[in-house]
Amino acid sequence: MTQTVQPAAKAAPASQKTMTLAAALTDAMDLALARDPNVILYGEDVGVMGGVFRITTGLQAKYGKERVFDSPLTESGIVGSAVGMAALGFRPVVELQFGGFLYPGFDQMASHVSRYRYRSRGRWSTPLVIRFPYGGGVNLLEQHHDSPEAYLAHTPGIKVVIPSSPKDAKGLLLASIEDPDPVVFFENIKLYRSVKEEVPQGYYTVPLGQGRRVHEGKDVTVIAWGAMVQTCLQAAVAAEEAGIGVDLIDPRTLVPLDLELILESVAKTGRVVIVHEAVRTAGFGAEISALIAEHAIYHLEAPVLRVTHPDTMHSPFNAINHYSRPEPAYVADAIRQVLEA
Amino acid sequence: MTQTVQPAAKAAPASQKTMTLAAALTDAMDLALARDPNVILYGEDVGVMGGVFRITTGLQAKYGKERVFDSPLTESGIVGSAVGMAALGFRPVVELQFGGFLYPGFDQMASHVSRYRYRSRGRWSTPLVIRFPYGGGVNLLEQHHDSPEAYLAHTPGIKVVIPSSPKDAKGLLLASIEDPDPVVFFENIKLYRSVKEEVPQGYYTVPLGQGRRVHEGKDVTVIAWGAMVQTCLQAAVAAEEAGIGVDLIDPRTLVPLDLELILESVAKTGRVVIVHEAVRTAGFGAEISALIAEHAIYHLEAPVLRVTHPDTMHSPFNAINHYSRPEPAYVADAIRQVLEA
Amino acid sequence: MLTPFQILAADGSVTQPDLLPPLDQVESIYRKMVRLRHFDDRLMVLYKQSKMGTYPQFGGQEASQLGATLALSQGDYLAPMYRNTGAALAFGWSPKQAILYWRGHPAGWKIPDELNMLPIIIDIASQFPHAAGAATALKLRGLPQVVLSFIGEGGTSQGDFHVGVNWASAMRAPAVFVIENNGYAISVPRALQSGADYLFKRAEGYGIPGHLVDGNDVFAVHHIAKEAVERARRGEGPSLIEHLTYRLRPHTTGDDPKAYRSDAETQEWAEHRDPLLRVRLLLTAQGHWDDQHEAELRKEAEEEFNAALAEADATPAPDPHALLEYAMASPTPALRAQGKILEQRIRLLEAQA
Amino acid sequence: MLTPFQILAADGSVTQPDLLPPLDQVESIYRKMVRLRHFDDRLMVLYKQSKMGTYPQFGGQEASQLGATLALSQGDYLAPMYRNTGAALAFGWSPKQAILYWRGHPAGWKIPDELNMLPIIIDIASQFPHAAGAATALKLRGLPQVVLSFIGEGGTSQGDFHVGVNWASAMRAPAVFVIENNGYAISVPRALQSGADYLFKRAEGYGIPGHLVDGNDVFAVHHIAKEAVERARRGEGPSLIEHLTYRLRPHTTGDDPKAYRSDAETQEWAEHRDPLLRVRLLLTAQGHWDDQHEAELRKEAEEEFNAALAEADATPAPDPHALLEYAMASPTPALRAQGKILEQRIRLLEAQA
Ligand SMILES: Cc1ncc(C[n+]2csc(CCOP(=O)(O)OP(=O)(O)O)c2C)c(N)n1
Ligand SMILES: Cc1ncc(C[n+]2csc(CCOP(=O)(O)OP(=O)(O)O)c2C)c(N)n1
Ligand SMILES: [Mg+2]
Ligand SMILES: [Mg+2]
Repeated sequence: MTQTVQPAAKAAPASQKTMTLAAALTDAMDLALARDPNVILYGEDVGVMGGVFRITTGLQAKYGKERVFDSPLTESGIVGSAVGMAALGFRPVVELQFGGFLYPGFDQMASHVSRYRYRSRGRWSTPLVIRFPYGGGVNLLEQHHDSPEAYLAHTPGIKVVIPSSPKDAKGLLLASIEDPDPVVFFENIKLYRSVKEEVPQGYYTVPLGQGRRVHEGKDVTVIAWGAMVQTCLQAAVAAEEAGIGVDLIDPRTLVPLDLELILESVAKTGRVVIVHEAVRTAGFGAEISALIAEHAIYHLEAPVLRVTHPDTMHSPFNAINHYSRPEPAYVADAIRQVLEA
Repeated sequence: MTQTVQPAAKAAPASQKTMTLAAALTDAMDLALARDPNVILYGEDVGVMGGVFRITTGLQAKYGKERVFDSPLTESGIVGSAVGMAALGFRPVVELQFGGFLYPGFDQMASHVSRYRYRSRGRWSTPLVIRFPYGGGVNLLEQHHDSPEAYLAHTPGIKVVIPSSPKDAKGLLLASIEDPDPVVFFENIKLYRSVKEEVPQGYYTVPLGQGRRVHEGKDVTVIAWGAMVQTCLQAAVAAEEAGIGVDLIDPRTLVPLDLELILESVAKTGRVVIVHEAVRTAGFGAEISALIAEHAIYHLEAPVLRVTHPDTMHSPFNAINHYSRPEPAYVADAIRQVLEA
Repeated sequence: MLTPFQILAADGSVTQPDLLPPLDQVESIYRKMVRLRHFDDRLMVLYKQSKMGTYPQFGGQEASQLGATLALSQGDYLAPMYRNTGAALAFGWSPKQAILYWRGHPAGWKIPDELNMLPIIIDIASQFPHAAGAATALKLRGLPQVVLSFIGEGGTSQGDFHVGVNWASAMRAPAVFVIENNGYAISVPRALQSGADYLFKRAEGYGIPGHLVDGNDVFAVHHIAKEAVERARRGEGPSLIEHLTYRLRPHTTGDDPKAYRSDAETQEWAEHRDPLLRVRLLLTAQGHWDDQHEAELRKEAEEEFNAALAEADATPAPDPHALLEYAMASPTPALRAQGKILEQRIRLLEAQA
Repeated sequence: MLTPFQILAADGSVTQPDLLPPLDQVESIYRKMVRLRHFDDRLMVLYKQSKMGTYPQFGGQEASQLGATLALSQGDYLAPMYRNTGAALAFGWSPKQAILYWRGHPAGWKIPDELNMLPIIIDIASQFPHAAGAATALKLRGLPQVVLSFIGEGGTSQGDFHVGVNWASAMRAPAVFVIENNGYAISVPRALQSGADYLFKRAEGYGIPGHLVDGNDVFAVHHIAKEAVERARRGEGPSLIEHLTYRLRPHTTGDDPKAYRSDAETQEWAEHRDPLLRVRLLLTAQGHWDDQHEAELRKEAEEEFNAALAEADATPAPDPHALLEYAMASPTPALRAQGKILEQRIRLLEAQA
């Protein structure tokens, strides 16, 4: 089920446009709102202001206050109300202002968004999307840099999507909005405007559950998502110059996970480094490592290493946070270690 | 740092008493209240009624309403107020009624209990204990059977303790109350009154971070905590009769984790089965597997298997939940698989 | 002490005669109450016979739940909590389904397509944001329906109580929030939940109407709920209603209330303030009811329950495959792999048996 | 429209002369306000020079934060949120520390031992349960101190607003909760947060006193806060106070308010309702103040700030080891292993440089 060529990539180059990840997301929501009257957008500041990162800019003006609106300041309300909205047939696409503010809405996420369908035996379902900016490296305040993907991957009943490029971001967001299950959609703050690429115009989806090989190599498998894909790509390019082939895999969605692509790569390389900016212990890196230890143990030729944030809160000490957040040099060092092992 | 003989085990047998896990916990809190005037107990129904599982029975009568009291019905309040209580020098030992109701207090747990010390650079700390019953197999209502240990292990700054026997329960609870860091203390519902053993009387602690070898064997390492220790012990005993030696390790505390004991066992057996009643994906089993893949890869002779709850909510369908919750037969089957691999 | 809104006093006297419905309606409501009481008591009996799971009885709160729910019209929404089996039955949930639900049978958990009942919520207060969201959706769609949701007085200490009511108030959404103040949150008395004397007073802080009602007076409850429902339907936003009532039964089938409340207190409510009693007194005083009627009604209720129970008993035992069903609308590969593990587990236990 | 409690009107006239403090106290308070304003504005300048991190200005809310905080006595507790740098400075936090804090320097995050200031909370509303807990602890210990905590009007929509106030009300704990209603939660106007006309009205739903105060009148703010603090100190429980105020500055240094509010509105507040202006007008009208005084005071404030800034600038750059410090009082083996990784990372980046 792995495919590295995306459906939209088939489109003629004329229909492409250079876009930031931020712009690609706005474009996706614009298309979704135009396409499906049941799609509505709400959250803190998403209306008049277009969100603190301006991802919903212009959408209220275009689609009206009934479809794009500011809500009271409550994550539990935003997430919890979406459950009720979905019951009435809406497809709410709600924004939390930062991933670090997911927690006041965590009960609604873990106990309700994820369980409503199961609990009602299909009478009600929750095809909704919860989007938020997350991740470090941008010098904001405390709690603005959390990477809570493991909490969500451990919460059954929801899907977890984390794009690393504008093209993926647009296609994955449209797929998430279409998806019959609730999706938590991670938007890396640092990537919002730092990466640009040709993005197909018009409507297309990137299927959930298909990873992407970002860089091809035969010596080491490196697995990363979100902003860490860029970090690892730098390490991979440097390694290539040194004659080391890095197979860089971006799963793009953690739930569902493209295990096939990962195992195929591990079978080839026998060496694995997993990189995430979330806290180390019980992070999603552990799950990937465990899956490899379960399914590819006989291929492994070296310890499976994780390059992660340490087990502390993401510090507000922005000047030194690059010692906590993985840098290309740390990834390169881990690659060296698995090769020398 | 591993020790399988506990400090208290040195005491004379005369000072032992047969106790359930529930009684051992009550005993521990009684001793802690008597010993340290800063220890206070509160939560929903813990006062007059002594908690829904009667673990705080008699303590309000003995220590008064100022030290053992019923609180308003709010997990966010119970957990959040404990942060403020601790700032004033109390050592709150608070009860949440069930692990499945942790989530309304999750923001206070993940953003504050765990970070207050770091955030204030030691000016305030949070030496508090949050206890709750958790786990399946007892036919209660929905959400009463969740096993949220992975969420907490992924939350830096807090310790995670899960006893599997009365003796451990008492010593670990006293160690948790003494501990300078916040501790989340898991009490398995099914174990409350189903296991009895000789428990030393009087005050003793079982240090956090020391696992226990529950059953010795040289063929397979089985790692389990809470009620799963009993489940795996049954499988281990059965395996022994069939000539298979199971090294059953109960880490007792997930954070800190006794990795040494686990690695020592894996070095001996080369085969590992990890068992938990929490949801599979990104459960704490993944972390243990990842640690083994990092530190003991060359010892492994078979895939590392996990026997877990599937990725669904713990269902309210009690009559069939034993297909979700690990049974000795499933553990036995996994043992067979890793031996045949 | 404020005087709660009342139409029919505990002794069967009518305090607001102009608001009392005609006698045939009174009788019809009484019949419903008796059926509810019978259902509730029978589940306790079944529990004692180990034929029922843990069940939170509503006995004593029939007026509160029935009176409010009857204010709804076809197509309206109910967002119930665990105590609301009475409301759910009044709303049209079948006794057979309710029995299966509390037995933990998947068939009972399937909410019928024609019933706009949101799932019963155990996680206290979290139904309020759902109700607020559903009400907001109704408003956005321009639909005439409303959402009714209940909470216990203990639940009003939770964040989500506030979040839900305030959200609906901000959105002027068609929701009616009812606090069933039955005096206790398991063992914890009302006074420990808040410094407020009355919880309906929270309404002003949301800019919405608040009402204090004798929750054991089914007519008072119904009258005020109807007002609130109509208001919501007119697009004037939510209301917050406090029902003063009492849980005559244990918290759940597993609870022993002696640990936290006096027999005298319970007896006082049971003998003098039972919500059924006052209606029967009224009907009797009006010459509309006698022991014979009562005996017949009880027999009817019993027979109906027995029929539902027989149906529930005849339902095949749950199939383990139900455990993974509905987990995801489009299951992940991991979940599909777990489906294979489930098959294997079924085989393993079969082999053992 | 209710009339908020006021002593000094926006035009400098005194509406309740008997409640106005003596002129020397008025002057002393004015001096503090000017210092706060100077601090706040300088941080914006530093930000523009890339010498400051993201900083949430409090400019316009000096009366609200100073007036309330000055009601506290030695040993009392402050539970601030991100907007409360003004309150923290009034409480005794040093400007040097505040600068370091907003620069994300670990030295700024270290709360001094002698200051009973709980950490500044970014996670909106979650400081209220902490404040409620600390207040409960004070009560249990029989101590005379009180806890003061602030929240924005946007924050009142959060569950933890309710949880905290209600907890303190249930415990009759010595806490004072202040809502700084500055009209906006970033871009979202007050009206979208709740159907309530005034948020102080929530008080009745907790059975505690509620007050509506002109938040730009430092004397009114101080008077009411003092009342609430004394009440709490007497063991009579918490209060809820709403300050009507306005954020003259952007939400944070990174925000552009033009996106969501009119210049005219801001100008109106800046020119006619600035909390500093009315005190200056009063002092001037009383012949107690002139341009010369003002110029000297501003110079003083500038010099003081410059001294603090120089000290902050002289603080050595943060040591990466601070990243793991204080993570745990008794670090786990995993954390210790991560300490080794940190050492390795330091070496790797050094080698790169
Ligand atoms: C979030 C959450 N916390 C705790 C519980 C456990 N619990 C079940 S019922 C109950 C008391 C509820 O009291 P109240 O809200 O007054 O409703 P009542 O049961 O009296 O109808 C508690 C604490 C729960 N179900 N959900
Ligand atoms: C739990 C949480 N959600 C979202 C945010 C992001 N955020 C920061 S400030 C703000 C608006 C706050 O408005 P208000 O409470 O009125 O305080 P003000 O900033 O006006 O002082 C928001 C939504 C946050 N800090 N915490
Ligand atoms: Mg109650
Ligand atoms: Mg504001």
